[in-house]
Amino acid sequence: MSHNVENRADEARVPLLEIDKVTLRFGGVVALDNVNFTLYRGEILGLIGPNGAGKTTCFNAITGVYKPTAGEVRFDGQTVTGRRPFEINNLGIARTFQNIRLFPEMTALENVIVGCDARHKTSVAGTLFRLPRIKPKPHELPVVDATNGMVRSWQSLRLACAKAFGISRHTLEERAGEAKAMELLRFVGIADRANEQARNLPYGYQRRLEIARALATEPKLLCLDEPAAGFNPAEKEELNQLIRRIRDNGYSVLLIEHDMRLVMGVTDRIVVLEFGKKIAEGSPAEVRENPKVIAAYLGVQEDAA
Amino acid sequence: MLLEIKDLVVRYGRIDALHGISIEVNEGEIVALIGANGAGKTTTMRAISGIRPAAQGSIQFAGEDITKLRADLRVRRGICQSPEGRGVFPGMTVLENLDMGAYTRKDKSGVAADLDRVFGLFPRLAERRKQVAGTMSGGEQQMVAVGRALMARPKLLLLDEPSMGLAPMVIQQIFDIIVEINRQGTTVLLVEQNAQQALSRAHRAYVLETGLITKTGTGQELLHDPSIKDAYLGVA
Amino acid sequence: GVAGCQDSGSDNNAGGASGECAGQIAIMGAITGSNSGLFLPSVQSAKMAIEQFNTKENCKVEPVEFDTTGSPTQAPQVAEQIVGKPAILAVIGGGFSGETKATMNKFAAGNVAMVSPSATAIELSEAGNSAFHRVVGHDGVQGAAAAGYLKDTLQAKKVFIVDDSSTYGAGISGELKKGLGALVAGEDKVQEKQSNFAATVSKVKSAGADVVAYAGYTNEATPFIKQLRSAGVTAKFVGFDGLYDANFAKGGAKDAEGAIVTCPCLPATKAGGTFSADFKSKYGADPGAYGAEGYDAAMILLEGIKAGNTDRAKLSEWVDKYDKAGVSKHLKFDEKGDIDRSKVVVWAYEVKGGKFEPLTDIKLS
Amino acid sequence: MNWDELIGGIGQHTVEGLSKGAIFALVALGYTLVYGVLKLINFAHSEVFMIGTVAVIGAWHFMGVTETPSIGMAIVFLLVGAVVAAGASGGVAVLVERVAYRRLRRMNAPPLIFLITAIGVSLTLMEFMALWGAAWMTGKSTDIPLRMNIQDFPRMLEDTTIFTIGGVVFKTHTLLLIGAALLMMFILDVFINKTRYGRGVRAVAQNADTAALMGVNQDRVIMLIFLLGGIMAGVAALLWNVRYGYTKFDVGFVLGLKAFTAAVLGGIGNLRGALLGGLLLGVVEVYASVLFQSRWEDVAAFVVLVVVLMFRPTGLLGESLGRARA
Amino acid sequence: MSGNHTAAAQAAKRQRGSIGDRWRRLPRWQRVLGALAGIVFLYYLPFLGIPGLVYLRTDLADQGSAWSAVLFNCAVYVIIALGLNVVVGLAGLLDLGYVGFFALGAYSVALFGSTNSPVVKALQVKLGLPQDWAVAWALCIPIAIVLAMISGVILGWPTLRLRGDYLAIVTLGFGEIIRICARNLDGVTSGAQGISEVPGPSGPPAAGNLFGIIDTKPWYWLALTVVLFVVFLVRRLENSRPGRAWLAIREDEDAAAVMGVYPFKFKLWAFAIGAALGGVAGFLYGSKAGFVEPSQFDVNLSILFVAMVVVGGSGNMAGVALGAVLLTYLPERFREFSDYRVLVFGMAMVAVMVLRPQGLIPSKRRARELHDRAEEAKVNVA
Ligand SMILES: Nc1ncnc2c1ncn2[C@@H]1O[C@H](COP(=O)(O)OP(=O)(O)OP(=O)(O)O)[C@@H](O)[C@H]1O
Ligand SMILES: Nc1ncnc2c1ncn2[C@@H]1O[C@H](COP(=O)(O)OP(=O)(O)OP(=O)(O)O)[C@@H](O)[C@H]1O
Ligand SMILES: CC(C)C[C@H](N)C(=O)O
Ligand SMILES: [Mg+2]
Ligand SMILES: [Mg+2]
Repeated sequence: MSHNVENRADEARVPLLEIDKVTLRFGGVVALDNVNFTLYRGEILGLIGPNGAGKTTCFNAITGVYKPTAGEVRFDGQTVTGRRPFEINNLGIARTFQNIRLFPEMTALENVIVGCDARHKTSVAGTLFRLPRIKPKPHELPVVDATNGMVRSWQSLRLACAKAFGISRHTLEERAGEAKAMELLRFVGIADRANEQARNLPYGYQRRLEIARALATEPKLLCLDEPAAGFNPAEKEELNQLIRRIRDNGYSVLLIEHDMRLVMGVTDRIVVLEFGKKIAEGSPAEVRENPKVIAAYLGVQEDAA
Repeated sequence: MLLEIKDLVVRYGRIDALHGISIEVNEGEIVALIGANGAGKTTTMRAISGIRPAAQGSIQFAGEDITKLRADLRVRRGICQSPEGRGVFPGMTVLENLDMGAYTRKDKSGVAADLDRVFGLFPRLAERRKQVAGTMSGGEQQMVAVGRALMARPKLLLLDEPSMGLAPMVIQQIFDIIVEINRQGTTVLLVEQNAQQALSRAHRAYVLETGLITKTGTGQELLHDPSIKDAYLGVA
Repeated sequence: GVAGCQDSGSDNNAGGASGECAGQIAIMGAITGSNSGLFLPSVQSAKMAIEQFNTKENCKVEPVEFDTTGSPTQAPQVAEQIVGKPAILAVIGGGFSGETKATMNKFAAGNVAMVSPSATAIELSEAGNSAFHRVVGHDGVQGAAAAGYLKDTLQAKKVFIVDDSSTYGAGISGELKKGLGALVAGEDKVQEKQSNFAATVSKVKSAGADVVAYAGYTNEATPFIKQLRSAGVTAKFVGFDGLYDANFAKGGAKDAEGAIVTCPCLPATKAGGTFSADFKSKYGADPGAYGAEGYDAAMILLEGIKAGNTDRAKLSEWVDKYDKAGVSKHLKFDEKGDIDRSKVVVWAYEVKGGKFEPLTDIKLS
Repeated sequence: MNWDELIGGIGQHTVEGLSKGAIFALVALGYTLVYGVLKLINFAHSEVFMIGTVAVIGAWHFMGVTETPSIGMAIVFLLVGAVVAAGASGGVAVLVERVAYRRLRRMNAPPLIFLITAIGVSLTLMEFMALWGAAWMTGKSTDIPLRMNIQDFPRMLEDTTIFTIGGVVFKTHTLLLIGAALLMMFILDVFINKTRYGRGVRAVAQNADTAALMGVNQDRVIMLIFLLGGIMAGVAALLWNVRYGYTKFDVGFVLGLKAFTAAVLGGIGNLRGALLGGLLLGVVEVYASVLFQSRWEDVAAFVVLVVVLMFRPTGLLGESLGRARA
Repeated sequence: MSGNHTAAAQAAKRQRGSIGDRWRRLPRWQRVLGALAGIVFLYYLPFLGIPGLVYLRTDLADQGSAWSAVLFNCAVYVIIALGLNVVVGLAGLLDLGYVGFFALGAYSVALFGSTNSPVVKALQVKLGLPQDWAVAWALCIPIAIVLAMISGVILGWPTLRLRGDYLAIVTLGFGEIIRICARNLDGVTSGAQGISEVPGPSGPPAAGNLFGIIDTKPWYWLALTVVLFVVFLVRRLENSRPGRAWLAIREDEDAAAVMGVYPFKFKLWAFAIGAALGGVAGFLYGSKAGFVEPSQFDVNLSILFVAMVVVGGSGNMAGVALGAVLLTYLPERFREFSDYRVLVFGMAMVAVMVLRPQGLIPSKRRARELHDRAEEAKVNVA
């Protein structure tokens, strides 16, 4: 992974995502009511609350699926509100979905390459006419290694062409994208089924594939919407590890999750919503003890006890 | 015996998702089916309710062979499923969704009573009865799905991960409801990732691993089985 | 034929050794399609002419029918087919103006003479096309004649003109307008395949017209007249040769009763020779629109072939120079391919009892 | 542009437009029903309508309808016509589903495949009617060129003025057309929205698998919607004959396009939308042909469609089926 | 349903591999040689006289159509199908108004290239040019492409936000609007009368032209060359960033947008490329026909175009090309059925779709898609 963060503590108080008095109404339903919170760089922030509290809506407001009725979302100093989803992605926010939304007919690898494409530049015209040409770096040149004479001379010809005219950006990006996608699949641990169609993967693999695809867009912030739904405890533990690794690679994470063991175990701070309003915010320990949160959400914890 | 599955094989294309499993569910029981992602739990449920054909093996329900029976006719025999991923009717209101659960029922007064019961269980649904189900939150949709299955008053209720996406408090509630309706006479076959909860409520349970039943026993037995503990309950 | 196995190249001579009275004549037009009722009489007459001629003169001329369904869209392809067949020496057709216009150039380039029994649009002969000839008068004559008839005989005060935007319809409505001048109370342009004329009907009503003139073909005219009548419009309905079609007279049920239709074509009984009787005995009915003209078109070509003009170029020349009386009129083409204006006939017909009754010859000098 | 004419006769033009749109609306209902459930543009629906129009004429022919019958007889003829047309159209619609769509449905084929199949069915039906069907149904010989208008039958109802409000004349045909469209729409709406069967239909439309899990028989529901769509088309066919007095093997084609446009305009899948879209389209077309020339009416119709969709991307009333959310 | 049976059969089939698979497994040089041989054969086709294959010719019967003219038509429709395939097959946008672009292409060469066109006449008067002046044929090519692309963008701009079938009907309307305007704007297009004297590469139609009327072989070769060039270009789009973006949009537009794909931009590109190819095809068609007239461009043709793409196998170039060729060629070859042609055509369309819904030569992906969907849909039948 390319991001490299030496000292998280220094960065910890730099705000990355600011939700500023965001309100979102659907007709009579107030899904978000004047919500404020901040996510700091390098942090894993949990977003919890009862069903229908407005968590997913909050994600939708951040990623441009819905436009807030009032208030503003800022990311990295820039206003996000009003931008379209792909622009927001370009700013550096990626997400996964509560109901998995992969490209079901594409292979796992292709799904991730689509993510990589977000950072690529070849346009349609560039693809058609293979322009612009770029002087390749040595490792990007075609290799000549076959023993068969005819094949060999063919390859030499290609090498000569590449040296003389350069290689199209299209080709370079294609190669880079594929390599990076493969690496990401390995990172989330599903490289063994890279060439299988997304739809045929088991649920858990699909969830991880969604994460890989989101990471491929090189976000600064990764938003995960109930990534552990449908996982058994052992799998949740793996996910816990994965999220930590993601953070250690320099991403910030915003996590919606109903599994308290996971949330309490992995997040740095937690924001609690109820009926669209923020009712609490603080470290996991603080939130766990907060009577309002217990009343509204946690109830009497059986397994946490 | 209410439900008897023998050597069931189900395929997706060339891939066998189930390699010949046998499951029995007795009248009045809660039976849990647990297993890792992709083990074939959902596939089993779909085969029982008839939206996935059985390639081999047989399914008997209340003494009748239903292996080749159409899905909607199985509902009429008394099997109702709350599907994985909720499957609400997105354009219908909450109320209409619940009514759909009672599609095959003729007893109007009974339906009305059951509707009140569901609204009692999930007050959020009562508040939002006129909201279009597709715009409900994930957890709210899950409530709709479970509520709808309850509306059918089936002999055999199939629940595929009913707790998915629900807040901790509501999960407690769901399991209480399961026990409660079981007590009222409904047989339940339950698929759950929340193995702890499921096993502690179930009379019996099966463990499914990559398309095969690898263990079976009472809920309590499995709950304390060390290998199960490792694989499915997580180290507390 | 086996000849086709080789490339259908540009040699025009494969049609049979010159001198022998044989060859193929194409008949191109709406053999099927909604308006085929307008063209079929010509086809039948032409085929009859060829048959008679073959027995009488011991020739082996063969008619080959090519169907355009009357659509200018399909016609160019059909024309290519014809031009690509060396055995075909000339064409009878096209039946309608639109398809004729769409194909003229191809025939000219292939040096295939066209003798149309019925394509009447003025512009066809104005285009300076060498292939095109017609044995009827053009719409300039018909339009003027119709205008005269409206003014003088029908004493029209307010004429509402509707056309179907086709080459033919737009052309003749323009001529009529010219002829009527201030008598035009309003106009509307409809389109082919239209079935609902509510708006046109209400325009006619509010214009208070006493005559409605429709320039177009049967297919749209019948629903139009029905809707006019059922909306209570009693104005006289006048159409042109595009409605001189049995399907209009009888299809309009009672609604078409009393409608006037003009046509630069003869009533069957007025045709020369034994044509009319022959037709009746062969097909069991009077020849309809342009029957006599179809016969004439065929005869011009047949006589040319008999005279030894068995290639396209020679037959073309023959047609250009032709000068002889036919069953419909005296046939001689000017350099544009038109019949001499003085020889042209225009008749008015009235629908009576589901049939056309000839009224008078209305051509003005 | 002829504003005076338009403004001057606005009431009358509106009534004309409504009666023109009534037929669009009835046919549009068939598109919308099938689309709503199967996400399929049933292009063959226009031919279902066409066959209805021929069937009416056939029925009248065999009943030996006389020229301008008495009002009592006319009503009998109309009712019989309605039954025959509804039967023929409904039957053909169901047949089409059986023969052409069912196998594809079982394979869960994507909509585009259905579309092409539908076009094939449409061509087949049209040609069949042109070659033999129409002749057979109306007792004619196949020798006459059947690609022409079939119109030699008596006018069933005189179009007389029934009443006049503020200078706007309401005539028999107008009232019959608009009334019938509203009535059929009302019945259908109640059926779909208020009855148990209707709920089954909507359930299949939104989630076929889950519907089966609730005990809905999908095949029967689909047959039902084709049948209902066909019946609506049959009624439209009868009205068409009363109003326009002719038919032809391809009357369905243009009308079908218009009706489909109407369905989309109102929000496809939405029954009330189909009615609204149909009526609106009729009115727009009449206004446009008064304002410009009749030959511009289609352009006006499509321009209105584009403008409406730009502001309301799912039609005037929206689709009745909400999409699942993120 | 005998899942057992089919699964086994399917597995066996995959083992052997389809012709396409075997082709792909060949060494590269063999594939290059094979392709070259194929291309040479295509250029040779107008002379086709090989025993056995001769029966492919359409000019054997009396009313048969000129063979090279049919070949030319096939080539033009292949261009159309390739263009529409970008829109429908790759980007998944149902365009029922494709004939509009075809018409624009044809009208560009007619309006600017023909001395008969009102536009040229007006220009002559305005600029004081001689009576026989018109825009050169070669210059009309860029005009056609640019006009078509612009109109593609104009059509796409307001409407590409629409989903699926809404787009279908709007594009259908667009096609109709183009046709009706061409017919009604008498002063610009000479309306229903059409425009004659449309030029070809060697000038307006006349007897001695190389690109003439009787010998249409050069026309075919020209069109074939364009086809090959188009194939070369479009192939580059398939497995590339735009190709993936289109596929992603097709599958889940919202998710694609959140992943950084700008759906609107890519859809617009698909439209523009499709439009340009439609324009080129129309251009060729118009110049060969020598006469352009509005009713040549009605809705039926749009529908036929879509049928070509789907019947052949949407998403796969070989498939759509085959679809285009068959749908153009068969009706010509079987002219002797005259009256029953359309009937047979319609029934064949239904039969092909019902029996082989993935198309004749489906793209691998589409075939798999359908297979999966079919699997999913399998339900026990009592
Ligand atoms: N489009 C909409 N129209 C109407 N109401 C909506 C819409 N979208 C969301 N809502 C309502 O807004 C509230 C918040 O929904 P949201 O999906 O954000 O909840 P959530 O916190 O993610 O819940 P869960 O944990 O169940 O996923 C819910 O009550 C929901 O019904
Ligand atoms: N539509 C499909 N096509 C192909 N393979 C499928 C399909 N659906 C499921 N499978 C495969 O079948 C196997 C069993 O899947 P199933 O959904 O029954 O698992 P599960 O036990 O319910 O898992 P989860 O806990 O993730 O829901 C998996 O390997 C999965 O990849
Ligand atoms: C057969 C005729 C009615 C044809 C008509 N005169 C035309 O020019 O199109
Ligand atoms: Mg949520
Ligand atoms: Mg599952």
